[in-house]
Amino acid sequence: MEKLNKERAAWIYKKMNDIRNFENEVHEIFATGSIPGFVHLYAGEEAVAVGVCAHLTDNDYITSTHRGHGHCIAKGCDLNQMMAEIYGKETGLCKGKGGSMHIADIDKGMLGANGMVGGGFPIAIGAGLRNQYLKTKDVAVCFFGDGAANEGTFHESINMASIWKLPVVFVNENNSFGEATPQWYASGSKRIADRGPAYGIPSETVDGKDLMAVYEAAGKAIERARNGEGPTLIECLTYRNYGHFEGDEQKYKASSGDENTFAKRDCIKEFRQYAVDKKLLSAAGANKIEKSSTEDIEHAIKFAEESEVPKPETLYQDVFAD
Amino acid sequence: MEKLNKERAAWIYKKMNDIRNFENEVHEIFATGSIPGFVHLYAGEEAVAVGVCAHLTDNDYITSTHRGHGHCIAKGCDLNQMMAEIYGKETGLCKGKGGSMHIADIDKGMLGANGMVGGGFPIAIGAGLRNQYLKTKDVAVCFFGDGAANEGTFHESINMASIWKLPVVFVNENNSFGEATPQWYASGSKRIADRGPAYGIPSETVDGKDLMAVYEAAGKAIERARNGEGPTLIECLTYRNYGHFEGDEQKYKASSGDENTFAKRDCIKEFRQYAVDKKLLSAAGANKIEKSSTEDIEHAIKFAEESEVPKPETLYQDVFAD
Amino acid sequence: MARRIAFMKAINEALDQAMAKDDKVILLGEDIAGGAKVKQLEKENEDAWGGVFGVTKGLMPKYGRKRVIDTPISEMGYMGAAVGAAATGLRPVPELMFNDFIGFSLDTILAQGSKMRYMFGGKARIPMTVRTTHGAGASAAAQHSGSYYGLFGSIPGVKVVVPSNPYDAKGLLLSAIEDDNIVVFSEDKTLYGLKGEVPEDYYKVEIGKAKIKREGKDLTIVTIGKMLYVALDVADQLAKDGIETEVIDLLTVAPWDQETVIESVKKTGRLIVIDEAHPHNNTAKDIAAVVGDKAFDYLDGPIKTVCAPNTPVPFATNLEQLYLPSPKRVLETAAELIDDLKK
Amino acid sequence: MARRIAFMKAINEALDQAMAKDDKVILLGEDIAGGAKVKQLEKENEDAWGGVFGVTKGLMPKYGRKRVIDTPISEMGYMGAAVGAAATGLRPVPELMFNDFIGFSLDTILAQGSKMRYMFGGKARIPMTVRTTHGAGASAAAQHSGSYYGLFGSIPGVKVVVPSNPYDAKGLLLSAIEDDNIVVFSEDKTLYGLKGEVPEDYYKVEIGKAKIKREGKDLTIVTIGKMLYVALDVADQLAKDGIETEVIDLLTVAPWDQETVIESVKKTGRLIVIDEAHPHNNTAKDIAAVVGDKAFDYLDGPIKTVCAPNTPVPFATNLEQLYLPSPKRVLETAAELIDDLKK
Ligand SMILES: Cc1ncc(C[n+]2csc(CCOP(=O)(O)OP(=O)(O)O)c2C)c(N)n1
Ligand SMILES: Cc1ncc(C[n+]2csc(CCOP(=O)(O)OP(=O)(O)O)c2C)c(N)n1
Ligand SMILES: [Mg+2]
Ligand SMILES: [Mg+2]
Repeated sequence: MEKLNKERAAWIYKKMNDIRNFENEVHEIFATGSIPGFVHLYAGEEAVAVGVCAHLTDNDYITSTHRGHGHCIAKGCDLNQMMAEIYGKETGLCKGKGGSMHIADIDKGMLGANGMVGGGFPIAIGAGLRNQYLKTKDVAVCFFGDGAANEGTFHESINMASIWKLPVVFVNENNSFGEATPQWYASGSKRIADRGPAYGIPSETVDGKDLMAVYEAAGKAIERARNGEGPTLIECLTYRNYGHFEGDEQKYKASSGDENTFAKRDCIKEFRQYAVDKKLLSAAGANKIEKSSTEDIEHAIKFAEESEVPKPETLYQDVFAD
Repeated sequence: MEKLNKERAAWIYKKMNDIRNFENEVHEIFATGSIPGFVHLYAGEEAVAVGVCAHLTDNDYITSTHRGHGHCIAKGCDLNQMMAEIYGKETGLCKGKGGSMHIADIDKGMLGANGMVGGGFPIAIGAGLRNQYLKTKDVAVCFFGDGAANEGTFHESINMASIWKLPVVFVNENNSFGEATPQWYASGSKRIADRGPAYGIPSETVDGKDLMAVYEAAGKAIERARNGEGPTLIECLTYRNYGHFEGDEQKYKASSGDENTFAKRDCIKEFRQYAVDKKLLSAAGANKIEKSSTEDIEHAIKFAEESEVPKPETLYQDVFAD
Repeated sequence: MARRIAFMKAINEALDQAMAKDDKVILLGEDIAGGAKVKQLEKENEDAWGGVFGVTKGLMPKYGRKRVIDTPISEMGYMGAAVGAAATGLRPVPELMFNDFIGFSLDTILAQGSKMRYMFGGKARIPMTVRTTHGAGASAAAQHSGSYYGLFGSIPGVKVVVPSNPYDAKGLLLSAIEDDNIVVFSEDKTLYGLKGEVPEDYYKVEIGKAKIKREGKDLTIVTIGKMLYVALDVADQLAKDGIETEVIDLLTVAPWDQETVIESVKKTGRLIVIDEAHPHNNTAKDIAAVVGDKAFDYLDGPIKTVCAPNTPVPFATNLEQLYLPSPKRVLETAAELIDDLKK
Repeated sequence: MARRIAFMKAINEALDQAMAKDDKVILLGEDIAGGAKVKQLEKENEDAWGGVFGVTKGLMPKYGRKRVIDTPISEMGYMGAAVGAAATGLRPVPELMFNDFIGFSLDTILAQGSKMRYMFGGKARIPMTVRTTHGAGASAAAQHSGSYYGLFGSIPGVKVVVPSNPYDAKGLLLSAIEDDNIVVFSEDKTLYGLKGEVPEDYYKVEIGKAKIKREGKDLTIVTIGKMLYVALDVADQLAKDGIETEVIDLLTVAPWDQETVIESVKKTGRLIVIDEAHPHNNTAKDIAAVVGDKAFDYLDGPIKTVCAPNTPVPFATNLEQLYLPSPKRVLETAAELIDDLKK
């Protein structure tokens, strides 16, 4: 695994800011009513998507979740098209027909946000199988929540990845809640990573607010996968800044104590500090990135707002490939 | 847990013989064409069903599998009605409408063989939930195969049993194969019991050819469950005497080596030896039991053969309860 | 009975009354209470959500977590547990948050719950009501907007009801919970805010009976769920041209009320069925086919269905509106029949 | 083309030829080879089973375990893996041993594979063929005898084919595998031994086209799968009374061939559809409804369907035979139409 260099650090910092800004803006816009449907924001969890995707190329695949904007951005999807998609515009990544929960870009190796909790597991297995069968060195990363870990697809898929030694990395985003249900209620194991041994695969729990912790764990796992050594399970402890979806009162979140202390941590600020300390970023460079990120998101909003809604005839298109 | 006494030992020996005789006869009759459909024989695995059910009353529930005759007999279902059911006769336990794969007797707490591999897990959870909710001391035992352990229902159900501390005992019958697929290929964990920790529940592997090993492990687990201490996972290593279903060539079975040595063990003979040694059974008593078992099965066959097929109008009955 | 309450409140009230009446009734589902084992909520005996739409709000505080059970995200697990609990004497009401999630739990209904009684020679009873939601119109996109009541209705041993208003919602839900069979109670999520008169007492609306919402002699329109409002709108418009439309709210999708529908068609000679489900192998087609068999001699024109197009549900609002059967499309369809009528 | 081979052999040959032609084609399923990691079999490069019915026998020895993949008993897992592999460029052919197991894996088709292309704005292709089995008549009882091709066919984005004979089985399977969409290829397990003429070369039968198996001017009977043989028997019997029956083998259940069916009904004026699926919301009803709309003016009598009764499939052989649509039941139905004809 490569050590983090300046270029990659800048890339990381930009992506983290893009996600945060994107989500904060969507949060605001949703409140105005311009964005329809269900929207699940990734703000607060940036270190996970970015720390993992920092190791991937367009040839690698990821499967995502209903909380998919962060994965999309980290995997390199176009911000303008993403925003337009969430607005339901014809210029959207999915021509406005998918929306927030189905945002996808197969060309970038992004196999889709997924409205079905646990829906991504088997798809990641399929991508891993393809990578192995075609003798590529590409990997498939499966992002999933703590709640998703209780779906049967988790079990079936990790077991298959194990017996076939597939190049799949399972990245759990344990943000303590599945909707309004705490992980400590819903899960028979204290940690999601406790489940790795049930499949004979390596697993570990890392601080998911710490970009470098995620980066290093993911780097090792992805290297193992590329080398044909099989799957890994990484549990990243994190927290979301907003509610489960927009409109959630979040009564289940603690307002003090350990949980709250953890909640208040800002993975972006922490990474900035680290990178500046380690001279991977200059303060000026970091500021510049922050500014360009703000501009990019503003532009994306403008792009989305100025775009047209899909033409009526598109309702009937793209059901079948011919 | 009660120590095994003479009365129980006689009960156990009778049930083991009943299962073996029942299955051996069904094997013969199937070859003649008198029994239609798919038939999966339990012969060879008697120690598991009997060792577990020796601790149960009619108020306890079990869920079973496609290989369900043994569980049925051990749980106290009527041999005549069972045989009639397998023949598809109106006197059958299910009036001839279920057959071998759906043999059931709710009055005896037998919630059905199940044609769906993994179909029994959630049903056992429901029975456990009911036992707990009604503040009974009753348990639910879920029998399942090594192959079934790879279904998502295994995962979802054991997790639920764990978080709710349900009085459910999961009894895995690891006979090394799911159809023609070895457990050592299909499972990412070496042992099924390795999966217990993933749910924070106690689990162990026992010699499933040894009635007493099963009896003791089950006794402990059932006691825990009755005391409100939650679920247990017991893996019983066993082997089936026949093929997956009738008609199977069994090319996947080893003809020598450890597997074959294990295959050749006879759990009934071993238990007889043990019981006679421990003076739980006399040789004469054992012989008498063997004889009465043979007679009972003969009688069951006669009963089944002499019974009528279901009346045509029953086709339309019992779809809905009113 | 002047009290008007919302559709979702009527459902909440039915659950409340069913639970008060029979302590065998338990609810299971994801976040139907919410916040299990969260300290501050435990202290206040509060539910965090009361369901993703708030339909079950307040029931946990009233009946406790032993009866209002938050489940892990394990649809096959808890739906199957409901089957098991029903088979052993409870009267569970599991909630499948969106009917689209049936892909994660179909076996519990298709192969287990619906078949047990038959396979077991009549010994089992499965008194279980699956509450679920269906319907497009909420911008919930392809995986959260489907209408699968017809799919459930195709399974022998399953009853399916789809209420269109608060009154019927409450009464049908109480009937469903008392029923000793699997009943799928499918709620249109876009109707939750709809208000209507609802008696405060415990009452039942019969499963299997359709209701004539408007009488007419020229044309029968049969509707499922909120399609009723499309039909009533169309009927108003047709009335201006002197066409008298009979509008039938199906209410029960399986087994649907052949008698009421066929009697109506015998009178009017013309039928349109509106169903927002995908267009093939759905309830509308089933009705059309049965009418084309049993009332053929009374028909004065082709049997029409107005359904969704054969596409997934699109996200963009304008496309989604186009996707749903609309008064415009029904009027166009009616025009084909009515031209004939005018001749 | 005098070579006659069994239905199952025709399927095996199609798989073999598809794999030989395109190395993106892989097979996945439970024991489609069998005996993975069993020493004595590895040594001999042998498959233990080649599928539970032996349909895929010999393919693993020929193409290896990388292409003929035995899976754990994890239907959601490997069916979803097939979707993922298809979306990323392979051409998987998963086998769902019995279509009844769809309860364990519906999401992969209902919400994932069938909707991806649409949800993703046209970017995805899902070239995947699900082989599965359906049908009563093998005493396999309620959980292994269902006919769910109509359920699959109700899902937008899914094509469904049901061959009735070896020739069409081979040609349709080759078409399905070349198709860039999800195609469910549903095999009647009771037909596996049926022999028929099958060319040795690679050929395709078009998806979406029905075949007229017998021409007639008095009555149209449309059939799905093995119901063809019921219809042909009935046609023979009716011929004795001078009734000329047109028999149409649907072959593709979704999208079914409206043109062929409607043209026939326009000629005969009478229709019976035979479908062994559960009676509600099935393909037979869909056909009846469409005909009742689009060919209404040509109909000389009610539109009839002959399906299974609304019950699970019973185990006892005598009941199972009664369950299946029979020539007797079809003749009785035909009699209703023909009385009319004779007038
Ligand atoms: C199959 C399925 N079940 C339930 C839901 C409803 N649902 C949407 S998100 C969610 C919680 C997911 O929790 P988690 O996996 O922890 O992800 P997070 O939201 O915390 O990122 C639930 C239950 C769904 N969309 N799909
Ligand atoms: C859901 C489902 N998948 C697959 C099958 C086909 N099948 C029947 S038995 C069986 C093997 C089960 O193996 P195991 O659980 O080890 O039980 P055993 O037969 O060894 O007792 C399979 C795959 C099925 N009946 N149901
Ligand atoms: Mg979470
Ligand atoms: Mg086994």
